[in-house]
Amino acid sequence: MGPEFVKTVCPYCGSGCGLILMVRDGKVVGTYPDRFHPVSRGALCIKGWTAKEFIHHPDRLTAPLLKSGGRFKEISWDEAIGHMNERFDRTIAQYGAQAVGGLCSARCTNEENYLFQKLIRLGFGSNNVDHCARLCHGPTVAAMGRALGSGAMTNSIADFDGTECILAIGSNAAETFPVPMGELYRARERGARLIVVDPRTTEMAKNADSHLPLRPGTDIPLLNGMMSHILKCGLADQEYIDRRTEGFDQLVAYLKGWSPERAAEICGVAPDLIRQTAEIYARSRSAMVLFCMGITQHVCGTSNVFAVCDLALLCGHVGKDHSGICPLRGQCNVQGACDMGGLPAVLPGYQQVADIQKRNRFEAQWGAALPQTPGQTVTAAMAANDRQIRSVYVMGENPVMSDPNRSHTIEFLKNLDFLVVQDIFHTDTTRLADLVLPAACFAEKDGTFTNTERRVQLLRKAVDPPGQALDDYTILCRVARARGLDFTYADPSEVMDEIASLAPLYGGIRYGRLGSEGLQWPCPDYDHPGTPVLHREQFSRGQALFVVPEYSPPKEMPDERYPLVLITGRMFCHYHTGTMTRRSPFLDRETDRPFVEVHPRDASCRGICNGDAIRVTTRRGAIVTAARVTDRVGEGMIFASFHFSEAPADALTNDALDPISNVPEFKACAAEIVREAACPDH
Amino acid sequence: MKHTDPVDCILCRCHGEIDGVVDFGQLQKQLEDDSRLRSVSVGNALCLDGELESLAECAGGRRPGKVLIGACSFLARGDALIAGLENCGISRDRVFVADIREGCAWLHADRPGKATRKATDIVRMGMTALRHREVSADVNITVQPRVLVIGGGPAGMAAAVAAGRAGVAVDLVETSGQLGGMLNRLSRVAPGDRSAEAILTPLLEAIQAIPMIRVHTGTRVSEIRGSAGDFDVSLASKTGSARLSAGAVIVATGAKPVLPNGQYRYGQLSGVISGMELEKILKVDRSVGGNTVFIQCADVRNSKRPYCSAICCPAALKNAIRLKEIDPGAEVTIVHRDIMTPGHRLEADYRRATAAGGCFIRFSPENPPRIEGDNRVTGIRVTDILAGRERHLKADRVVLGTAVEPRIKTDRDDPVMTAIGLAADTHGFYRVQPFLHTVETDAAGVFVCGTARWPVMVDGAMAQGKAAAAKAMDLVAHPVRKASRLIGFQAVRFACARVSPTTCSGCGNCAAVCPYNACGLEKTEHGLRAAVNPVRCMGCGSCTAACPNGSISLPELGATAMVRMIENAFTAGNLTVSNALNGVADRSAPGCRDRRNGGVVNQ
Amino acid sequence: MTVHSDPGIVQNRRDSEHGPKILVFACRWCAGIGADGAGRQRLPLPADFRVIAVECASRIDPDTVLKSFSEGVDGVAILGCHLDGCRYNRANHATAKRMALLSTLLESVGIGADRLLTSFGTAHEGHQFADLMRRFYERLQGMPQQCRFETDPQAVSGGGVDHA
Amino acid sequence: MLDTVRKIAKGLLGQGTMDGVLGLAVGDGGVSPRLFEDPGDLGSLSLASKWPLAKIAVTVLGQCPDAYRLAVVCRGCDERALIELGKRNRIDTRRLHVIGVACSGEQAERCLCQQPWPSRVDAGVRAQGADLSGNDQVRQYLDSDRGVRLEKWREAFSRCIKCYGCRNACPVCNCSPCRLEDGLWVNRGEIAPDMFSFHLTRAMHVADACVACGACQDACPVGIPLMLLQLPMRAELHRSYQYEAGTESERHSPLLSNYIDEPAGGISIPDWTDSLRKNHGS
Repeated sequence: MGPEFVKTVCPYCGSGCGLILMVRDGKVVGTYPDRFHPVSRGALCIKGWTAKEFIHHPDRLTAPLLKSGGRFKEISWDEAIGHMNERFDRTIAQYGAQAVGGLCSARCTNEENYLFQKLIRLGFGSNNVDHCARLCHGPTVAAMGRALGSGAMTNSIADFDGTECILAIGSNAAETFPVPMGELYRARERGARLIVVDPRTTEMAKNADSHLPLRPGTDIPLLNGMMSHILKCGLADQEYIDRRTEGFDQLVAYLKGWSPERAAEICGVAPDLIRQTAEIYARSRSAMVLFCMGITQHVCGTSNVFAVCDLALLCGHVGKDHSGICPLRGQCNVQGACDMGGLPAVLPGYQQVADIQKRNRFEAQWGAALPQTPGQTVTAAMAANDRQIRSVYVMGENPVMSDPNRSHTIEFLKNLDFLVVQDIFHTDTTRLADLVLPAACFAEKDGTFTNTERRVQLLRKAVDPPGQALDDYTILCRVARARGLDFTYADPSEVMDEIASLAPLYGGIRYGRLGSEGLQWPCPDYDHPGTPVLHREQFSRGQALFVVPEYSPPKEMPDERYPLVLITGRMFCHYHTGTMTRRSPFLDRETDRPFVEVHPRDASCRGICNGDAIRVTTRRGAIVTAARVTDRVGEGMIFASFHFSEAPADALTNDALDPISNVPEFKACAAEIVREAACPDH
Repeated sequence: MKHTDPVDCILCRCHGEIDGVVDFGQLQKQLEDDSRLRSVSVGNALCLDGELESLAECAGGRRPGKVLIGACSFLARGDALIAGLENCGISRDRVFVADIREGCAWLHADRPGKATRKATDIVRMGMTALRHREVSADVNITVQPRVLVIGGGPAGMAAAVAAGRAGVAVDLVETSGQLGGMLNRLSRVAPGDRSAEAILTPLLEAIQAIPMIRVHTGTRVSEIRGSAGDFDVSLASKTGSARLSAGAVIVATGAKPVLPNGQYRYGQLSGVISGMELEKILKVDRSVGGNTVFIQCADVRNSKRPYCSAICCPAALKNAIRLKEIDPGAEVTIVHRDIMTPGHRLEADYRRATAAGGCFIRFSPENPPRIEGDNRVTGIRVTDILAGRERHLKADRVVLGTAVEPRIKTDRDDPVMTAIGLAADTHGFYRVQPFLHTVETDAAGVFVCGTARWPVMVDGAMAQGKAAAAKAMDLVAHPVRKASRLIGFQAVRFACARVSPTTCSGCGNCAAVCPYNACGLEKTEHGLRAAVNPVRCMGCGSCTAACPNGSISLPELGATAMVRMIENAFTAGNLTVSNALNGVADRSAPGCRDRRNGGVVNQ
Repeated sequence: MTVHSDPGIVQNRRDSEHGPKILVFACRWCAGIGADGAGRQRLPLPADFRVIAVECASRIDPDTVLKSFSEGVDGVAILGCHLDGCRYNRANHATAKRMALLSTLLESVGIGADRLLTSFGTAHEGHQFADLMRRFYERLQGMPQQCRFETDPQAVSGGGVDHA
Repeated sequence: MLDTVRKIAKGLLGQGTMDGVLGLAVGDGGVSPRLFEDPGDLGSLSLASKWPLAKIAVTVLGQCPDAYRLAVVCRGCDERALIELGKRNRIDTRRLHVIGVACSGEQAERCLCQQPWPSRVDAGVRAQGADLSGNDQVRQYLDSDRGVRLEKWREAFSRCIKCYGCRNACPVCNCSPCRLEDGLWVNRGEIAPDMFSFHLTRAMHVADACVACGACQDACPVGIPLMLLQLPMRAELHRSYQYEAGTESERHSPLLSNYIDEPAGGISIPDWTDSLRKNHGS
């Protein structure tokens, strides 16, 4: 008769905080933090506390919708699945399996992402599977995979507390990774030094011991400057380098041409500040490097990550307690989606598609042949826009809002023969779809999320999805069975057993063992306790590799027509494309209007006051938004968040890609602002 | 009234008094830059008739907006300016007088630069207060044409007679069996030597003669509900209970004489009696002989009762004269700390007492007189300050001049009176409005007179009774009254609190803190919610301060108006607010409040 | 009697330097009359205080005082009637208690309780009000100033913006 | 200690005197609050370390039918919080039954709690209250001189990420809407909210209702010592009016009454009428 309490994981960022939902008569009526959770320890951020607000929102999709004559009409599930399979078969027949593509989601569970890529590879015979890691930590997977052997975070979040130095490059953790920020502050309370490298004076920069405000896109020169100084002063951990790394000589040769002075010219940070930072980092007994989109979302994103790895390896700060390289994953299960093989070139467990033995194991287990050649990445396909891909199955993604060069994305999706989108709300992408399938949100399904510190945690179903909506696991199984595939699982835990049998990293992970604290992969067998710190004795690839980071400036530098550098990113009370947070009344009330941060000098010479409406234009498009005059951004720089569809930042961003990982350059493009109208007088 | 209504600003030079210090050019420029003011005009002396009205006409000629006047203070001419505008059709709620003379020009004559900046800020704060001002709800009360008088002493009877003669129906309630109160227990009434009956009988006859007065003796007021204009009174007596309604309540419950227990061996020695016992003896037994010593200020004017009872000295003089008349040979002495005999008639009593042979000895409270005698009083020993030596007096009888104390000590002891919002002062006497409002109390429609208000002689009590009657008739005379005009000390009540039931969580803070019991909790469909009695509310704002989320507010000065005034307080002069103490993010929030650009603020 | 001030003489140090900013919440009955009286008696006072008139000191809640401090004010003065002379039947007692508690909080956080002046019944007349303001002004003079007047408006040419 | 509580709970549910018992339960997902309604599954009842249940009890009672009677496994601060909520008509204390559990000594030390036991202790033994003198956070944040204190507090508040966790976790803080989120008092859309209008305002709102349970400090992700904001004010309330939040259910907060009618026997009007004369220390 009274309410129940269900323990689950927060659906927003990669911290994976523990959440307790209070449920009464099939409705979530309360949210409480899980006091004994290993990461969140009884705390939540503003989004975590209000995670329940969008669950029962009236806008939820409740029935499959088929577009005919430009209008959606409700159809039954069988009709929808039948129609979907028929349209995909027609595309395969006409253009071959390679014409089918799929976008899985970093907000769906591991099991759902696994089944999705299995359906695309087995059901449609195409490797064109991708997801929004392509827009964020693609370079990390590529670079750290090659340098260290694994693209994941080397230590745990709790490891920050006790380290001596924290170097945060290109990360606004105070706003985008709020709860683990407490660990950093606890470390500082104990005397650790917090150094923040960020063009903007973010909250974290204000509370840091030293802040290096570099010009956008000039991370490699700065890191090279630091590394050259460390080598010159002989602060490198030579014993560690000899014992555990290779390729050190090419790096030394490359760094000869670099110095703090040269770095200062390019990145605009004072040379002695570079020297001081390098010394602090090298001299401290333990140090953690954490980075995020500021490093990866550049044309030289992969090289940026190589530079970070080289710096850490140079000083021996990898594979030890309180020392490691920590890419902060932005979404609740982007780590899991990558682990589950949601990438065109990789099968579950980062086993290469091109590797015949690995592929044979999967074919033996799945009982059918798999496509040999790696698929196309979503950004490359959209950039090419050569109609190679004809029909796309999108699960839980909103590329129109998240992918760069919005008009280009819309044109690509419009040219498709068939587009089916599976989501919990209508978004800009579902409006372009031919078929829309209603899915279930985090509180309406069982499954597992993997957070940024590789901890696989259990979600528990609290309430039923609204109307005829089904959770993605059930939808995928019904679509697959309709295609004659053997997707018979009693419940998601059996899917995890299959994953464990195929991916060695998840070898020992069973629902029974996840309990309250989850397990950190790699967990090779049943009684393995999980691995808090990677690369302790040996790197996954044996010896760590020094890779020379080639520096290439942002594709689009400021010029007289577009004199300002536009940076895009997130703010503390909204999440990605705003599908969930803008439908949570509390968060929408916190910030309900888009804004662009402008430096006072840039604003004054254009006669812009705080709050005025301004038009931001780039070579790709223009938006009208409100100006927030503040010195959080440096001069000659503006910052826009991309949560607001009424002023979509992705209409401005540059779709130039990083050559290796195809991640677009969100963090730097040239723009201009013009005063539109005075601030509304209220 | 919305905050987007246009605002016209009218500044007054006051013939150089203001613009001698404040630079009107700069002031006008700053105000004209502000987009929230429709027009800014300057007059020489707005209080001279015609000038303000003409300026208001041409400014408000288009759609009638609000008028912001930058001139002198409210107490100086501000009120007159508002009244002037009210005559030509602009209601009080649409006008705000910002004081830039007493509050700025005259205070800072030697700092013209800062005075100008301060004047700009004062006008701007006035503008935000005016923009965000709303109008409180006002209710009309149907007034019951009846007056209830509680207490049948001289004050109550005088009030009843005065009201009854004016044609108002009166209910006179007396707990004891008969009217007259203290008069029944006095032989003679000071000043002069009129007998108590001489005062009492005409009053009783007058009450008999007026049919409008209904007397209820032996009756107690058990409960009073409702508020000014419509009190619902329930009476209780031995014969049963009754209910009646009344438009106004006059409290004349008097006070009770103090029994000086523990003072001067009262209660141990026979012969040591209190003043009231002497009255009883004189009333009955004409032949009272023997030496008598009056000791004044018994158990009063000390830390427990730090006030003078004003009755004991005149009574002592009157009785001393009486004793001398009965037995001229007796020695009558008045031992006192001071003799309080204000006015010519009491002074005459004093002279008659000395003429009759009574002698006066002054003692200091540090060593009071000591009574001698084992079971019957024989004499007293007192150190006479004036003579500087101790004197020994023979006495057959010692009369203690005792004080009068209130019937109740604190509010909580008297639920009937607290329910209607009547409060007691620190000594327990009912509290009247300070400053010139002798008989009005904090509760609208409730008046107090006689010793219930403060110890007073009989003639004073009767005078206060008539005053209370006059005030009560003023309220009861109109069949319908506006709740906002019930307050004694203000022409119009400042505001009446307003509750927004959707945001109120029913915590009861406002009900607990309201000084007038005007705010209470009532059951609604979504639980307990606060509710305001629009008649009792005086607009002080205690409830708004106690309410944690501002569900109850004063519309005339709401939370938005207060915050906007604070924000506009120091805007002129290009203030940057990334301040040392606060030290947090500077004021570049997404809202439109940025004071960097020449102080243009948008609220 | 009109006061014609010769700009040359008067425009001295007192006019340009920026004293601590004080926000005064004056109850309209006692302190309001005191402030008005100070004006009538032309008592010279520093010009860095602003008066907000309220009906009774009981209208002021801690949120209002704290909002004043958050807007960069150096000192807040709450001037009400004598604790047993409040026109609204001892409404100012609740304010006296709340502000005593608030000053404890301000002291424990390090802002300093003497930044909050509560005076009940000591600002009835002009000279009392002026004396109180001067004493509060001196007390704040010795403490770090909350915020800075960046530049005088006259000095800033055109619409140029200063910056923190 | 655990089986005595289980026995009491079984008795209450068995005889039907209570419709539900709110306590902590050990499940496959670790410890979490649970509403036990049939005596059978009391096996999973647990007394893991402190989990403030008062705020959860309010929401549970709000969700249950009016006649629902709830027993709550209460530590000292839970019971005091429920009494304070009863005073503010948030909860009908007649429908509540307290199963008293005393906290251990080091739990009291962690929470800086002076009275780590409820009025009626059914299980556990009364431990000695924490002495604040030793605590170094108290020394830094409260006892150092004014400049150092200000620096420490301002640095702590500048870490705030405005998660509203302190307000959401506080049992006696449940206005809806709340003044901190209406955009008038606190700027919207920026973090590290302003110290005065957010943190000190919240502290003042609960000053006379705070039962020192430490839920706010535990819920703060960036570790701001919020308990130390309340301790000086609780001490002041105790010193001036002998008032302790959550101990006497009939006595309302002294801030709501005037000096004369103060329920604790009336206190004379303070002699200071002008705070400038009062000495505030350095």
